[in-house]
Amino acid sequence: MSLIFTDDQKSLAETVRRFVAQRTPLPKVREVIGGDQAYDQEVWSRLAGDLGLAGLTIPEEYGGAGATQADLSAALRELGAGLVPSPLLACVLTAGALLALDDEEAKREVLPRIAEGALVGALAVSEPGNRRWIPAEPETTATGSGDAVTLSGAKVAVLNGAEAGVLLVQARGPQGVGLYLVERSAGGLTVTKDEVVDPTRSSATVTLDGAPARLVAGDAVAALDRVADLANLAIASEQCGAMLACLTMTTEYAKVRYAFGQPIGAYQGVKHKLADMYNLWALADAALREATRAADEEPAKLGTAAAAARTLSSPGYLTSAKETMLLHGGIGFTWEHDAHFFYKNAIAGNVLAGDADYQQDRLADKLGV
Amino acid sequence: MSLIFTDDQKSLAETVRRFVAQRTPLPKVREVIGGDQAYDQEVWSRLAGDLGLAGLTIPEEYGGAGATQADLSAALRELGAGLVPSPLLACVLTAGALLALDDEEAKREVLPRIAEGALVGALAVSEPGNRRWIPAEPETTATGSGDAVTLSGAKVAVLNGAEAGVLLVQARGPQGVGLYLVERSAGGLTVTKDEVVDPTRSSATVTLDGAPARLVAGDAVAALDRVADLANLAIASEQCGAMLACLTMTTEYAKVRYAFGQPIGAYQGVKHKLADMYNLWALADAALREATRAADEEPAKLGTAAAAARTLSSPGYLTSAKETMLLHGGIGFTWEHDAHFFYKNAIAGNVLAGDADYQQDRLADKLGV
Amino acid sequence: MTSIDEFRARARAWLEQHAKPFDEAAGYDLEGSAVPLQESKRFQKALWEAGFAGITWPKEYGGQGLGAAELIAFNEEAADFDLPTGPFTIGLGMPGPTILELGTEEQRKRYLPPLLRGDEIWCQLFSEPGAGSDVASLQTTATRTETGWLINGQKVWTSGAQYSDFGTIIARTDPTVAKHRGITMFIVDMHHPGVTVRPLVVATGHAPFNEVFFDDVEVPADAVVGEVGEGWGAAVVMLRNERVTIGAGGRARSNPLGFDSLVELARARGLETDTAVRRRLAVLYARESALGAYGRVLHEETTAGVEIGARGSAAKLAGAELALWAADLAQDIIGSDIALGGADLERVVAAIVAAPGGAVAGGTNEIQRNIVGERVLGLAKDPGVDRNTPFNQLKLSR
Amino acid sequence: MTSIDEFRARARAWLEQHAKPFDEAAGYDLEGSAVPLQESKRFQKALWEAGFAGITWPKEYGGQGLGAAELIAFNEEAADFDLPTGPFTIGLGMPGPTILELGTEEQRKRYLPPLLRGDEIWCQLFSEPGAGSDVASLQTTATRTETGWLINGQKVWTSGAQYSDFGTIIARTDPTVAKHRGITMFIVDMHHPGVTVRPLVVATGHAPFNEVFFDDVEVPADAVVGEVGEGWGAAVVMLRNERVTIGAGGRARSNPLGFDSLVELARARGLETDTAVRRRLAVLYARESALGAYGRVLHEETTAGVEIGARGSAAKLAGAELALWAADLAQDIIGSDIALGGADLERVVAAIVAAPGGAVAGGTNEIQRNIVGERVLGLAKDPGVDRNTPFNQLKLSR
Repeated sequence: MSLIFTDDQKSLAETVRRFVAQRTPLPKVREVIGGDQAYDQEVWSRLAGDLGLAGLTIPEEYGGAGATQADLSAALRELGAGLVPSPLLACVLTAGALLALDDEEAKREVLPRIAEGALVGALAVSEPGNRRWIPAEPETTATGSGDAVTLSGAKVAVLNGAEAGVLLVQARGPQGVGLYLVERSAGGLTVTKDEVVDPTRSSATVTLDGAPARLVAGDAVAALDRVADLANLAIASEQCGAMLACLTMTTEYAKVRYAFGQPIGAYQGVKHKLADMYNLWALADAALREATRAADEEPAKLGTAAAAARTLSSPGYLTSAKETMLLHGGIGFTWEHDAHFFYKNAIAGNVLAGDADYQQDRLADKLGV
Repeated sequence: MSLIFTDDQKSLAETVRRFVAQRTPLPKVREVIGGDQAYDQEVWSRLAGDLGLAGLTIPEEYGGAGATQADLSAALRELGAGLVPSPLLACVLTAGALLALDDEEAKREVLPRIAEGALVGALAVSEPGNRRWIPAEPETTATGSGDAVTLSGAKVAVLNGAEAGVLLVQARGPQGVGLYLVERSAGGLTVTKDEVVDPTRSSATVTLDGAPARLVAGDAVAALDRVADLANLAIASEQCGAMLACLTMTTEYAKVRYAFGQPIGAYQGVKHKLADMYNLWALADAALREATRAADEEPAKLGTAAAAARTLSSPGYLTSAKETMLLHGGIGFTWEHDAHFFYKNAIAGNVLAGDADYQQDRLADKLGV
Repeated sequence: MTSIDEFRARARAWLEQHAKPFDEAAGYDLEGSAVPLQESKRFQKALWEAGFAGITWPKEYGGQGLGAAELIAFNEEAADFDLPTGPFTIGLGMPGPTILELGTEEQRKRYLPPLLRGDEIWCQLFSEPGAGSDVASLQTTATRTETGWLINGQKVWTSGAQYSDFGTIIARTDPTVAKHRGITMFIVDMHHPGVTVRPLVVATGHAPFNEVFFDDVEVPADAVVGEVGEGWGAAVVMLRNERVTIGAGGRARSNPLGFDSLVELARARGLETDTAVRRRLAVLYARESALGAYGRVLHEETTAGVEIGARGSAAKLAGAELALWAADLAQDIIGSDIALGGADLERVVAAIVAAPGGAVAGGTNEIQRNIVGERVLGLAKDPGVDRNTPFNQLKLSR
Repeated sequence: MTSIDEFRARARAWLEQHAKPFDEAAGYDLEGSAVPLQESKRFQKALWEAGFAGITWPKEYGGQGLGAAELIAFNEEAADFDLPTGPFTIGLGMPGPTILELGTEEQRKRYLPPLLRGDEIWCQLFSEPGAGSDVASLQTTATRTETGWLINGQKVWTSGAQYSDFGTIIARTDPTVAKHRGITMFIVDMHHPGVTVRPLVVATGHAPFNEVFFDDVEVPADAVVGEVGEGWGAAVVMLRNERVTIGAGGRARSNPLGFDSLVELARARGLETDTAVRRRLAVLYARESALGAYGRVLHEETTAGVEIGARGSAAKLAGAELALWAADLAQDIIGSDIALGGADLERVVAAIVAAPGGAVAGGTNEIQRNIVGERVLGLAKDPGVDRNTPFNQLKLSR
């Protein structure tokens, strides 16, 4: 496998791109995020079902398509470029965690429903007052055993927690740190939607007060490490797509906006910033390609490569989104213009599933520095 | 007192500038640093004596001119702009330490000789393997008492250590950390000139093996804190001068060098970098003015203000010197061009009397963060 | 006691009696609407009655006829108070001085006293949607009528238009000459029925500015400020004042991205002992205090009669860059909580979102760098710019 | 086993027998003089005899007549070895391919085989003191004589001029037409008595380049490469090859400012546990490996028949920026010892001093940004540049 897209990937990307342009272009996204819902349910049904994205990387035996991470990445780039609100990332992480665990029953029960888009899964790991995305020592506790396990504690920044039908919760039990399935309907579970900076993502605060739960068998620490890699792949994919959207939007503007009798892109002050934006994108994009290649072909290198891609994509996108606002001048600062949605998405995306310090520390760990 | 130069300061600066242009312009500096000597002895005699710089801020009672830190700063800017090799900085720090101590006899013995340019003093504080400029707990030890004190240990990066007639050495004695005078001729003292990156400064490694020394009475910790402030003032002054020299040199080049039928300064790629260099200089310069104002008028604010000035001047100069090389293109990379001397001076100056971490930690301490 | 010291003491005493001390906790007000307009007008009137409005303006136009030293003394004392004079800032800083300098005797007598007395509020109408950095490429027209002029077009980024009584507007009066030469400045009555003001919502969700539409707005012949066709010169004076105003600042205690605020933020998150954060806070302090010192240097030079030229642009640029840099630091201090709009973070997050807008307002960083490069350093102008092309042959934004 | 795999295995076997494994500790050689010239020539000849020189070049000119796949396979295997072929890099990468593409049949037959066989060394002579980024404003002249041309002028930044047998030079043959149109490329005999080569000492104190002076150097009429007046087109092809060569790289193990080197430096100073240093090293790894991946993406696209256009400039720019960034990190890791030239620091300090020079070589960052902006993103060209002005009416550097 190579670093450049296969024909299948090109075709998948083109399909998603067309779908986004037709069904959820930015004016439509504005409407959705201006309303009560975290995302357009019909758009999600089509993405999950018709386009098969919810189950793309879930193995066929669990109802998915068994496609590669590079395939998923190609699709996520397009969703990122369109700032499409959807619970796909939450589902990818939840399914990825389950797949990395050893609980056949749980997999058979949950994965096919995620794959068909009927169920949204959410991963609940972060805790209040702890800056690490995945706490090494969670304060949420699991007590009891067998069918009588209950969880107590609090989880924050739970992506799509309010829309999820099932939560996968990290907690400390009698046997150490484990991952637990909690149904949305469980007693003692309170989910409160957060006020967020980036309206294209929904996040929730979750409190568990003796909520019934079920331990998922398997090595939770290893599964969460895998989840961190998958999060890096997925977020870097969305961000590479969004960076390219920012670059394209700003380049187009620089061609048609005139100042002092020249298109502003003729001035090196603008031209050179766009060249730098190009490089931010090109290098993050190349690192992402290397990471998806590793995921599918050389798993031992995935952790490093995915962390490296994310280490570039998040700050690169933040810079690109900021420059998009700046290079659009006053117009880019108006609510009417889309630039601020990208900027807010970049601000929130920069800390999604681990902030820059977290990512860099993790990359240094993986590099053995 | 205000932030802008007084007529006296302008006149002093003009005198030094003229002296530098006539007696030690850059082609002359090249000759000197290509030879064996750390500096041109005659130039130093003139600077110290005729221009009175060695004793400028030494009180009149000790043979100096009793001028202000702002006066000294005005002169140092010109020497920095000309990359003039001299032991002035070493003398300023040694004299500043003595003045902050309470040893009248030592002051009367050493200061007048420094003030007249007859004696070079050097401050020996840093130790091998310790990243801090002034170690909190020096490993150099002082033993004995009264007239029979001896020092043992090693000191590194001793500015003008090889040219000094007297060393002021930080050591741990029976009563705690103290500053000790050691004559250059003392037995057990070995001074080895370092190979340096910046040929305009001379530095030495000093070993003391039972070298006779004399404790200077007074609070050494407070005196060294004062020295750190004076070092920041002096180095920031030299660096502001050098930054302005880099800016001026590069601006002139951008006016006369043509590419594609235009002077390169007409292109925003060059123009905007020069504007940024202007701002690096203007802000460091303003911070330095505030610091010399504080030194002479509001001593309680000196520590913060001097550290703030240095926190800007060192990285600002490093960036400016690097841009000077870059904006001159290939020519700026040749040995024949002066740009690399500024760059090397900036590299070494960035860590002189404390590297960036040291400066920022110290500023944070002073700010009570 | 010198007369300056006496003046300062009198100002201090008056302020202590009539003004609120500066309230750090209250923070700043994105919409500028915290104080009722009537309260602002009342306060401005009291200020004038006490002899502290128009300190350097001539007495015959309602000013105090004093010098720069008194003005500086007053401003220094006033920095410790929270004066509700926001709605008058533009009028007193931009249209006012321009009318004083270029206006007719009638204009000065008619407009300056009510401005100083707090009776009438002013705005300025320069920017247009198609003319941002290149203000002089404006497309709003003023065509001659029998009795005066008819103004048509659209302005944007107008602060205070919603409550202003008058505005200074620049409009194109001759499209057949080079763009800088065909512009005229007018005084326009903002209550004219052809004037429509719409709030302009920005990235933060607030509406601190307006769009203003002019639809056959008549102004009389004596509404021209300066000469017909000489409006650009008047506008340049105003813009220079604006840049100095925006560029000043330094350690504003109410700045949510300032040193004090970010230290507090770091402490609240237990990061005051984090080495890297401490170091960046130290650098923030250094940059912020240097910007303040730079402003004071320019101020002292002005007082000493040294031309500061275009160095106000350097300060404006430095301030914009600092805000963007501080916004990055703030994000790193906040960490993952930045995604959530916690109440304690609201002001900081709003400031982070607004930082790019702040960098653009009053001229983009690129424009400021051009000004510094050309007017401070004397570098050649950008090649190929269209200073001499007749306006109606210019290439404009599509 | 495919024929490619077979070729690869044969190459590997040959290299293992004849070449030294890459020695990380030895580092790199600023003057390129570590290996005697005769040893380089001997090795190049052996390489050719074994069938690994000119892999993609036609057999009639001494090449192997194989495809890109074989070339890639060989280069991948060769990366693990330290081939002493430095003096041939330029000839094989720039003049060689240009002669292959544009040369006459006689030129190809005369010059290409001895180059491949290691008998003759080549340099390229483009840059001039007054023509850096704007190479086409060159002032070296070639004037017609009865039998050919007479070359006069000065070139600079010429690697290997001191030991080259031939060079490709571009010179102005018609000053009355626009600058790009009056240039011709020639093959010049570097042993001509009118050619003077002087080493050019740079900031590090080394002399990796030369200045070359041409004083009435005669070349025959058949020394023209391509057509008279078409030299610029030939030069553009060469420069594009140069940028791709310079821009490649990524994680070169011998790079003193690379990740491996700086990790070692940090460990030697006990900073491997310093949080801030670890984070910056992680970022260095990410940037360095991304640059390597970007090079592989461009390479794969080329192989797949996708035009990479000017994206080599993006890689060159990224490499230059990374080196400058890594130089800052290296300085911070070293701390105050940077001022002293300790033996363990010599290579790193030399690389820090050389970093700005590296950024400029092969085109400044500004030029690369222009290329990326215009040719990759399609932005408008700089206004006012002088593409059509006759050379002798141009404004040149004083």
